Amino acid sequence: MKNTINHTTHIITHTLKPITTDALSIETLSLLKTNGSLYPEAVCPTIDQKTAVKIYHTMQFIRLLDDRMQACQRQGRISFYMQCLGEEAAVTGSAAGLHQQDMIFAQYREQAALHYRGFTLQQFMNQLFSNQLDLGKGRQMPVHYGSADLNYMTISSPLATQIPQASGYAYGQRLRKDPYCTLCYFGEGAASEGDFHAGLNMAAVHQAPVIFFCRNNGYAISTPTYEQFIGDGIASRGIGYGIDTLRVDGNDVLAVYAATQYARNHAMTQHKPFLIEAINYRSAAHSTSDDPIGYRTKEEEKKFSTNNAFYRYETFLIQKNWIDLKEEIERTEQIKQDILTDVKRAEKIEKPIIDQMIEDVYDKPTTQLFNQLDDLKKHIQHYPELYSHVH
Amino acid sequence: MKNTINHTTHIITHTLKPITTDALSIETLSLLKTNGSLYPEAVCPTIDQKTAVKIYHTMQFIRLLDDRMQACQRQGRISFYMQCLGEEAAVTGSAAGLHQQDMIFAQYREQAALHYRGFTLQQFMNQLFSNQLDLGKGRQMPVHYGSADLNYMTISSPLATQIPQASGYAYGQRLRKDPYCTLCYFGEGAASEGDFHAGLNMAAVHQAPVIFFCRNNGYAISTPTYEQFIGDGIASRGIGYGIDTLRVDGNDVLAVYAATQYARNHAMTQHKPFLIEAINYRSAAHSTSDDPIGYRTKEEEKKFSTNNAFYRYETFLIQKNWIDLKEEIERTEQIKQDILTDVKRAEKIEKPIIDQMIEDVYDKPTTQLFNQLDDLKKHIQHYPELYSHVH
Amino acid sequence: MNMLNALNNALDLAMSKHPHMCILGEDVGFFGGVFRITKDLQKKYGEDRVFNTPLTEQGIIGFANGLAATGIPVIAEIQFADYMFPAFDQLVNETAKYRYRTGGEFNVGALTVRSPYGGGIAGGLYHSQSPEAYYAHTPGLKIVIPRDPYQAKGLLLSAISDPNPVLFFEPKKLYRTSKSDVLDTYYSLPLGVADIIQTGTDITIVAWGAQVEVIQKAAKMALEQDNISIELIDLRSILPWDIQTVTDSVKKTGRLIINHEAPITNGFGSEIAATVQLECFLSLEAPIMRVCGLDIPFPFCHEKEYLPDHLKTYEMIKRSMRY
Amino acid sequence: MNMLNALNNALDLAMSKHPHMCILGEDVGFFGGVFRITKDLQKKYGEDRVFNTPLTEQGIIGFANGLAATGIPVIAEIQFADYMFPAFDQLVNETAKYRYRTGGEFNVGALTVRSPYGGGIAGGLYHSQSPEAYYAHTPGLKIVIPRDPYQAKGLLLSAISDPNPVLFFEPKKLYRTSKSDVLDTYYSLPLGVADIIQTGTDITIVAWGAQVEVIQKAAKMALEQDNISIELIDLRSILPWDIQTVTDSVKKTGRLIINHEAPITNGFGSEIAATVQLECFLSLEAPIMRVCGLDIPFPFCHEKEYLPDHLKTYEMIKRSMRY
Ligand SMILES: Cc1ncc(C[n+]2csc(CCOP(=O)(O)OP(=O)(O)O)c2C)c(N)n1
Ligand SMILES: Cc1ncc(C[n+]2csc(CCOP(=O)(O)OP(=O)(O)O)c2C)c(N)n1
Ligand SMILES: [Mg+2]
Ligand SMILES: [Mg+2]
Repeated sequence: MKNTINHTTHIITHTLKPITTDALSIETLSLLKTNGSLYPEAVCPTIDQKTAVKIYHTMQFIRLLDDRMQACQRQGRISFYMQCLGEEAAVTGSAAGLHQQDMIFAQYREQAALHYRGFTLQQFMNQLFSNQLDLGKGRQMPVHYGSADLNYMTISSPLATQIPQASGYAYGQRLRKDPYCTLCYFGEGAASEGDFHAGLNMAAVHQAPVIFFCRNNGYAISTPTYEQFIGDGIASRGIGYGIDTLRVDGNDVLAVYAATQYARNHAMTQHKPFLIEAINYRSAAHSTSDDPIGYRTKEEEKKFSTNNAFYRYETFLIQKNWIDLKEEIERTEQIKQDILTDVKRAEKIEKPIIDQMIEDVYDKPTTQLFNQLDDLKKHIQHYPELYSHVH
Repeated sequence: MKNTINHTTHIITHTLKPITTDALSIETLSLLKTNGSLYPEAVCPTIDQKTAVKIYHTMQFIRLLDDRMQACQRQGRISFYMQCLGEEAAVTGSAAGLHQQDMIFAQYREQAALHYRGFTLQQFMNQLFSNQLDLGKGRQMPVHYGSADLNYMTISSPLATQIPQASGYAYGQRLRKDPYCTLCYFGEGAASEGDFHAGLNMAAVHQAPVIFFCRNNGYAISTPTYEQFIGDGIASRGIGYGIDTLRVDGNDVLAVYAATQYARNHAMTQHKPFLIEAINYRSAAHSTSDDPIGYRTKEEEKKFSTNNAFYRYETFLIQKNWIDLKEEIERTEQIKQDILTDVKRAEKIEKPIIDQMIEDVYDKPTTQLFNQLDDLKKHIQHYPELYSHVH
Repeated sequence: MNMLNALNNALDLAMSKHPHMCILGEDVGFFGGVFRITKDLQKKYGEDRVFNTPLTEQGIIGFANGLAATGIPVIAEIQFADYMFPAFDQLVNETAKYRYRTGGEFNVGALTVRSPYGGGIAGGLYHSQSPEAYYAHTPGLKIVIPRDPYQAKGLLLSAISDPNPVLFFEPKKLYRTSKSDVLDTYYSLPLGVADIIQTGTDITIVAWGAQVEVIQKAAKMALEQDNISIELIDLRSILPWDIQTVTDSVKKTGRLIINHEAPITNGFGSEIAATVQLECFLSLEAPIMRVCGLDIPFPFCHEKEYLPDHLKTYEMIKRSMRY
Repeated sequence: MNMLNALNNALDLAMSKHPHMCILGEDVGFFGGVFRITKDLQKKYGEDRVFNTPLTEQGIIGFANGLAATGIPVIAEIQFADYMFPAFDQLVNETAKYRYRTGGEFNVGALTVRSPYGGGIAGGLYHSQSPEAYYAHTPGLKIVIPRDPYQAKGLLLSAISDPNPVLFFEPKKLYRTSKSDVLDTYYSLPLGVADIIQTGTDITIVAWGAQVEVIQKAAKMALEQDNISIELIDLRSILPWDIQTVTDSVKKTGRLIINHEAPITNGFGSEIAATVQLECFLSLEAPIMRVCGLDIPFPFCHEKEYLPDHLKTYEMIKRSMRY
């Protein structure tokens, strides 16, 4: 009974006039022009060369990785892949705006954030090929990465479930007085789930230091945004939760970086969540199981993909003299080479041993699970050539 | 492929400035002063004497019913009850703003709307006493009313589930070109559920003619609004869904009536949902299982309960010369009498026959259900005195 | 005709029969669904009757419940059965109990929920689950699972016209691979009735959906290699299930094996076993055996080892016969 | 001590042991929960550790999953077990599979979900359900149900310290009525281990939670009136369940009855029956019988008729003995 309800604070009117969508005008923050220079009024976030180049190299790497692994899937070497194309800037810029110890809950298309944190080519490959060295023990489909060391929660396919979890995780950080916060990525499609509503409201009420980062990339598989919602994007929802909100041009890595730094500061100093909506376009297919020809036009794809974040930022760095294009071309070739080599390495490594099937269901396998494993192993011994090897 | 996504329509800014709660100012509509006269600027909704008095009589009846049935529960004659006190105006005013054929999905505290539609004292009693004449066949706890004839969906205890259902129902009305819409009541607590989010967004996207009517009565059992959300009430969420929204003084029956008429017109002519938030105070306990002494002060209760909607409206009607107070006092006595009489009638009626236990699980009982019923009946025949009579 | 076409054809026939019938779900509109079951239906029946919803399963089923309550037939597609759980409350507390709790004043019998289920497509934890048992504990729901295109069409048409809500699980690994002769015209197959797909005298095996071809393969092995005569039953309906057909068979053969993909513990096999041991106690020559998934989440890299395949079934047949 | 106090005391002890442990749920804060289990705990441990959440079960469990992933012990209260279904996805797809899908990188073992369940309080459809079987098909979860205050405290403390997520269902009709001697100090009772509460030779009866006193009453009748010697087992843990104790008992008695409140079809009794008929086939002198709820939603006005009470159990004992 610390308080009474605040029912009397409302302003009274005697004229019936509804609140309509135009009551709120949400602009999109952009700092970098498409030609790589800053807008005159724009304030460049403080960023050192090392960070700036790391961001660039992350985007570079992910573009190459995506391209190669997409091809690998087409060759039947892995079963599934999802590209980040069109969203590299939003994901990398936001990851760069965090502290390395901040927690990240991602959806699935944020491999750039993970690489920024230090997930190696080998680690990507081990997961993609579900081999013995995969941190996830080969149990999930490709692209379901995660790493406790890198404070990156393992991806879970059910959409939006990570949103209230991120709120709870951040609450724990505040409770323990950790100097860290949590960032939670999700798509504009996932934002339709009930878990989105629960996660944002609870974070606001419980003052969890979490940054909600919505990648509004225009599509949820085949469903365009105008069939997903009719409000003004996802940003317009922040106000309903009492969460301060920014919309950014997701192709402007500096704007995303600045917004995330701002949000992080807000979360840490005020113990409050923050919502960022990055406007992007999913330039590639939803996944290797998808073909956008069935639901959108080539013209549309062209229109939105030309506004290329990578080259916009590259030009900025060249103008700053922070990168040398010749070196970068060599670097690109080297990465391509490394990927090819590592594909071969990773696909040769055996899959996890069969005993791992029953591990991690509980902290220790139950008697029943041991019995089930025994039965399975005995069975496989009858047909050793038909199953994978039992170690 | 009727369209392309509308990603380019956003206005660009180069200055980082978040949207904060003060970006939206939502006022509360009030027409009737506490002294029963209209505010000078207020436009009185067109209302004829018959309707105005019907509204008054509905509120009057419900206040008496609630009072009596609360007492009946205390006497152990029924197991459970929930009062509407403090919200009679909001519920009656909104019901009156609808067409009789419009569908109502309610939460549980809206008995006034049902009575406005024509649910009789006898029907209330039959449900409350779970007797054979209950339309719901005695299967649900008291106050879970419903009537197909009166277009009032039977109450369901799980909160907020009715919200997406109302959207779907309204969608069906539009599809069939019915000249009717749907109104959906829910509490500000229920608005935290994922189903709220889903229901509002889907109604907006699919253009369902549904009026979402939130009774913000300050509490969800013991949880005050400031622990339920930190945004500006429920009204502030409308904009995030692109749903036009009004906040009304829920103690002002005329304001609620006007708002509902406006919303209905909007829903029917524009095929769009509408959101109304009525500001009220749950003057009584949550239910007969609850005692607010454990979580709120008497001062607070007094503060919010003095603003009595019923007498405010009564004064208005007296000023209009539409009611005669002496007659109303007699009417009140008569209703009290009727209720007492009907309690006695209803509690004497037997409970539903045991065969009805297995009805309505499916359209017809399955073989297995018939077998289970047979077994049960045989069993009861061994102990006839210990169970209810088998007919 | 493959199963995709058979299902699409069934939906097309139903849509042309019921003037307001709707199909809704994620990506079911213009695109025709991620498995293309609703291909071309939006073009044919319009955007008001076949439409993409926002990405919210609880919303889809909630909305569909309300729409069905108006009496309009509704098909709600859940993209993968693994993603039905956000709608569990709407299905179990609402759909299933609608008619009962309203005393018959209202019902959502016009609702059919379709969803691809099961393994076999390298889907890992969340594109492989077989959740039928989660719903089988819920009076008020009907649950139907077809084994091939012919069954799929006839059972789906029955599910749509049945006056009760039906969960219709489609074995996604059969979508393209399973083929059968399918009439172009409207026909229906009964709900709640199992199908004896092969008679036999030594042992009864019950399965449903994609596992039916698994038990067929095992039965063939057992016949050829061990001369065991097997009665094969496709249960088809999980709820209500056809106790009579199964118990009649077991009374004849004296032995029963149940095969399902879901984890063994509290899978629907447990209900079958519990009921049959009661009804056929004096006829049983061996305990009822279950060949099922392990009690673990569905593992991507060990899918083959996880699945209750024909070899495991074959070994169990021998074990039962040896008992 | 009654069960309310025993649970409150257990929470108090756990909260004082773990410096960051949190309790969250609807109305659990200042008010202490609608059943007052968390009474005074906010006052003692502060608003940051014991707090009301907004009204969203999927949010409560989602938030609790995330908080538990930090390693902080969390108690999430769901006001009634009937209202856990909105959180079904978070529980079944997330909580249960967290450790497995992350390869052990992360886990939510620090989570305990408490919820009152079962009938007996005139709650009708939505304040009476016994949903344990819905979760029992889910590897990764532990499920525990106490029968009295002593058990409640010891099992809850074990659930909290167990490194796995536990669903802890509390028989609400026993909250005030069940009383036992309860130590004030910290003690724990093992999870996954059944409790033989009475030995006997003629027949084994298994139950859990509030049904334990029902089978005790029935056993007393059968002893007094028919001189039947009954072995009574309180299962205590539904997942993992203690197969050994049950099968050992049935091998001795040759007969088994399972009693649970939930509807019979695919209730947890089916799993027990399926397993026991396999393990004890040659010892069984009668089929395993189940005394359970009917396959209907929980009816308000026919609660007494619906429930598997001591008389139904007693009659079933006689039926089993006569077999
Ligand atoms: C609960 C749930 N429902 C459905 C799906 C299937 N699904 C996977 S991705 C996806 C679209 C997600 O769109 P969005 O959130 O916008 O992310 P994007 O793919 O655009 O990055 C869908 C429907 C799922 N994984 N989980
Ligand atoms: C899904 C669900 N969770 C919890 C409950 C228990 N419960 C019943 S009423 C209530 C509070 C509802 O508050 P609100 O929506 O504000 O309505 P009010 O009682 O104030 O009219 C709660 C938590 C429920 N019925 N359903
Ligand atoms: Mg998207
Ligand atoms: Mg309220």
